[in-house]
Amino acid sequence: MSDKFEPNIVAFLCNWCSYAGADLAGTSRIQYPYNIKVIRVMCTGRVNPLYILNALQQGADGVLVSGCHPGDCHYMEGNMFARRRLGLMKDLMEFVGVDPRRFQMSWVSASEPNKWKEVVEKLVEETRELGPFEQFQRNMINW
Amino acid sequence: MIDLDKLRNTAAETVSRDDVKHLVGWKKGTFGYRVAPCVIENAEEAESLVFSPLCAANLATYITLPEKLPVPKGEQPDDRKTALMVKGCDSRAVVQMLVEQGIDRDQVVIIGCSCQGVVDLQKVEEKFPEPLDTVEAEWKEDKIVFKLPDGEEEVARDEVLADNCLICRYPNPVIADVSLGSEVEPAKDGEDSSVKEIEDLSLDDRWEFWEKEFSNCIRCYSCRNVCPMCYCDDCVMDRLNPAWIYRSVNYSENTVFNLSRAFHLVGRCVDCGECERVCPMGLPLGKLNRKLAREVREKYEYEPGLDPEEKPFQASYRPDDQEDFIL
Amino acid sequence: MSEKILNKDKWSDFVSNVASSKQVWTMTGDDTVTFTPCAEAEEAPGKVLNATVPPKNVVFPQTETLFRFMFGQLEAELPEEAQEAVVLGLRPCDARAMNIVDDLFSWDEEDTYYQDKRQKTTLVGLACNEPGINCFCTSLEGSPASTEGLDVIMADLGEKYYLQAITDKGDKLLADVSGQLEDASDNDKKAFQELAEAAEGKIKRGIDASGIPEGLPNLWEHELWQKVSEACLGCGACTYLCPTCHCFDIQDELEGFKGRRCRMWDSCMYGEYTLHASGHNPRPTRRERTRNRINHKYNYYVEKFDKIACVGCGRCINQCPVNIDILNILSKVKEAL
Amino acid sequence: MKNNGNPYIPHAATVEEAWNETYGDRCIRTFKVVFDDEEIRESWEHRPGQCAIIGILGVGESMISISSSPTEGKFLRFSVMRMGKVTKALHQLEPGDKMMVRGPYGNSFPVEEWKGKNILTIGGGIGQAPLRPIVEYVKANKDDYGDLTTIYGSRTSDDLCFRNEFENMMEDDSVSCHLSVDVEEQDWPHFVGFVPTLLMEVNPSPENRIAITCGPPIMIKFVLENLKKLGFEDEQIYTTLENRMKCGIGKCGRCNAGNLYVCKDGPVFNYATLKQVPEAFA
Repeated sequence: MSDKFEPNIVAFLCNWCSYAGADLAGTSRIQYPYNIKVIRVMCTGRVNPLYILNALQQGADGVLVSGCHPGDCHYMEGNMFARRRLGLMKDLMEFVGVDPRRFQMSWVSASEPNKWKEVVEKLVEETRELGPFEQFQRNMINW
Repeated sequence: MIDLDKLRNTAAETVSRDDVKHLVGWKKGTFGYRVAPCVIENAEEAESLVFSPLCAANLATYITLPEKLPVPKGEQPDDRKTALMVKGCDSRAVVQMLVEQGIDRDQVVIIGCSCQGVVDLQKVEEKFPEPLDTVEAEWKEDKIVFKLPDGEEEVARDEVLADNCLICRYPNPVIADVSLGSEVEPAKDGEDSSVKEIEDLSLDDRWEFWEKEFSNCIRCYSCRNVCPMCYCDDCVMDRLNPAWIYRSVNYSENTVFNLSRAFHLVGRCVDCGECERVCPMGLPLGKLNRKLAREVREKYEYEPGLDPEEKPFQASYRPDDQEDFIL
Repeated sequence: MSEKILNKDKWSDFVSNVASSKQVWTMTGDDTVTFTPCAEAEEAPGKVLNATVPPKNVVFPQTETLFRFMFGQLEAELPEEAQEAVVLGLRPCDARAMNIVDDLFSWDEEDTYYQDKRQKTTLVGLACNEPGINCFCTSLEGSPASTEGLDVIMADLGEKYYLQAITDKGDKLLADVSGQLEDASDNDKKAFQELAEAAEGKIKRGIDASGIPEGLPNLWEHELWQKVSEACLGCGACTYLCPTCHCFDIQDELEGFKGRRCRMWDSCMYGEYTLHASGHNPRPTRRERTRNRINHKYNYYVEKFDKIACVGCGRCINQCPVNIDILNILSKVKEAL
Repeated sequence: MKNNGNPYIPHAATVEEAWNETYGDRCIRTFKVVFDDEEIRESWEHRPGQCAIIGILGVGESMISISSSPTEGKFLRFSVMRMGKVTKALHQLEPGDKMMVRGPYGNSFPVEEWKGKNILTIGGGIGQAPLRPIVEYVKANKDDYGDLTTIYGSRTSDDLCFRNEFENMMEDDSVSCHLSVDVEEQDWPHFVGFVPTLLMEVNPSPENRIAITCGPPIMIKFVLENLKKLGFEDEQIYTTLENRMKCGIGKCGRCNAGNLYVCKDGPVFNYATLKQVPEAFA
């Protein structure tokens, strides 16, 4: 095992686009880092900012929310709400002192496995550079 | 300035209407600078109502606070209206509740009082230690007069006003069935400089500042229970199955509680300053809300609680919303 | 019992001397003052009337691990034993409160966590020379210089402290740090007593609590409860900051496969406190909860332990966001008796 | 692991048998549980009416009345209705799984005092679980007590608990057993109607008889009225209170109904004491 820090990244992927894109990346044998742990949601509009905080609390070093490009949303406007809501979540976390690269958002459609590979590699690289997340993780509380 | 008799008569008339159940107003507290929210049911009790720079409580929370008990069989639910007195920021809270259909318009009778800013008790206590007997206070142009036991004291408004009142943009009620008091012009500079100070800190210094504050939090939930915008029946923070946050009190759970609560107020908080006033541990919660409110104002040109027909902020979007952070 | 004098300039090495063998808790923080463990304390206590959070969190922490376990296994691993602690500068009312709460935690079955910490904690109290505007300890058999529950009582005589040991634990503590202490003279003791009487005279608020414990049960359906509780927000401030409030909740927490069962403060003013899993709630509104809070302190506790579970520290009056004043409630109760 | 005086440490116990009494969303499942630790199994004794706190480490614990009488053997029986987080987890336990048990807590039915008296139990729905130990105890010590009458009802016949035990109690003539369902059902041979009306049907004489009732609050309200109509004195009527309980040893302060601590002074209460406490029936 390489002694480099292997970050732990939780990704909320929208079922119709990004999850399909990631799946296509898999079926077309595109190699991308394994640090990413995918949670399938029906739409990025469904992702509650509490999930992001909870993921970081339980050991994630980075969180990604990826969904359909504007206009492609299966539910018409789910990604639009997500864009507005999670954009402000990023500002709030930055205001409190959490590095903005810890939580990223991306548009990856079902036919963009390469973009998915780039996004994941960029994310893993940045999180590896940031090191483990040690600001409000549960396992740092001494019981 | 609002003269008290006009206020009391309006209140007495409103509460004696047969379609009004009770009226929520402010009355003299039991000691020192305190003013307590009170619920009056008949005209005589209206005599005890006051309106002064000490009336900091946002009474909009009392529309949704009373628990709705199951109606015994055969009885009709009492759906008479709730009348309440609102300052500028309180009225915006009522409007925001209407925007979100948390309440409906014919459920409330609103008496608007234009407000020249309420005082921050800590700032006042530094100047004049709180006496035991109740103190009356009044606005006088740009000064506030305190009738202390050993004589009257005048002090400049800006020295004792609460932080959010110093930058108040809407001192006059935006919605009211009856409005009292003359027009008050809003503060010149509507931005909170302390938010800027925190933003200029480095990332680690910011976290160090907030970690210390969040570690002080004892999770008594005063901020949530006082907030007019927090009117959910069962709050996600109290859930056990799944327990999004645990009940144990440490800086990890406190951080997620305070961040989530701040986030639940994005595009909803009317900056009435109550959460900061009631926190027994003195957490600067208003800074979180004002930072987000400024982002919403600048990036999305949206201000909550101004027009009841407006769509809620988090339930609407614009095609050209900002998306530079998206890969 | 030994009576000593400690000059204020020797305060910090008195603290570090005590801290060498025991964990020292003193009042720290500038705008919100709480009791926290600290190795050394620069300035002497007494500039702040009382801590926002009472020193009950020394012996009954807000969150306390009962035991740890691995998820899916049955072994319960107990937390480490508490260490010897000294609380420096707490007020006599908070010490009386601990005395009152001790009875409950040793009622019938010992609460081993509380007793372990309680026996290992020495309380060094600082008599109040300037009581607050909402203090009413004298109406409940307390006083600004009461020694009940304390091991050592300190009095601020201007540029020096007069220390008087009350229990053997206190005597032993003073013996351990006799380096900085000199023997107290008689006029020191007299000065202490004068200060005590003077402070007692400065208490302005109060209530004649006689007749309240017996009279409360027949005020059950009285409309005063609705009147006093209609402004209540149902938050936990008054109970978390009350030195005699002891209610707690037990929850399990998991972090990966590591788990722990812990208890944390709870408040009878919350709706979920008595909510049954079926949705039924015997105390559905804030009226019942306020009535229960007052009845618990002034009636139920008196019936079970013959002590009013209130020491008149005034925190619930000072910290209530909507100015619900327990003395106002009690005076209404007295009128309605 | 002995708990060396620490009252909060639960003991491991294995589920020997587990079966569903009723099905549906608020189903009731009964567990027969035996302590793993030899010494605890021997040293454990509980009296009918007491409760225990059962739970699963990592999920939580809740106070459930022990529904087996000490005379039945070295095991404990619990009937749990599926309501919240802990009971949902308990309902997934199969024979061989483990649960954590601590107790026994609370007072018990005053069986000594009732010697020589006739016993009448009136249960509704899950309310029969706390009454089952006293029924089994009286059946085991038949000669110490007078006659035993059990009245039990539920909404429908599928909500009936301990169906087989009631069946063979029907045949056993030393017990006069009466069952009821609220609504008419085809091939239901017994009484149809609410438990309080069945009580008036059975019309037990208050002569030297103790009545114990447990069930939903609405049923208890009418049962108490009917018992008064039948001439029962307050001292003759007992019931168990089911408030939310956490510690079980009178420290956490949440189970009080008025000045009574349900986990220490109860859960079994005499109606005479309960009458003075208005919050008891809140």
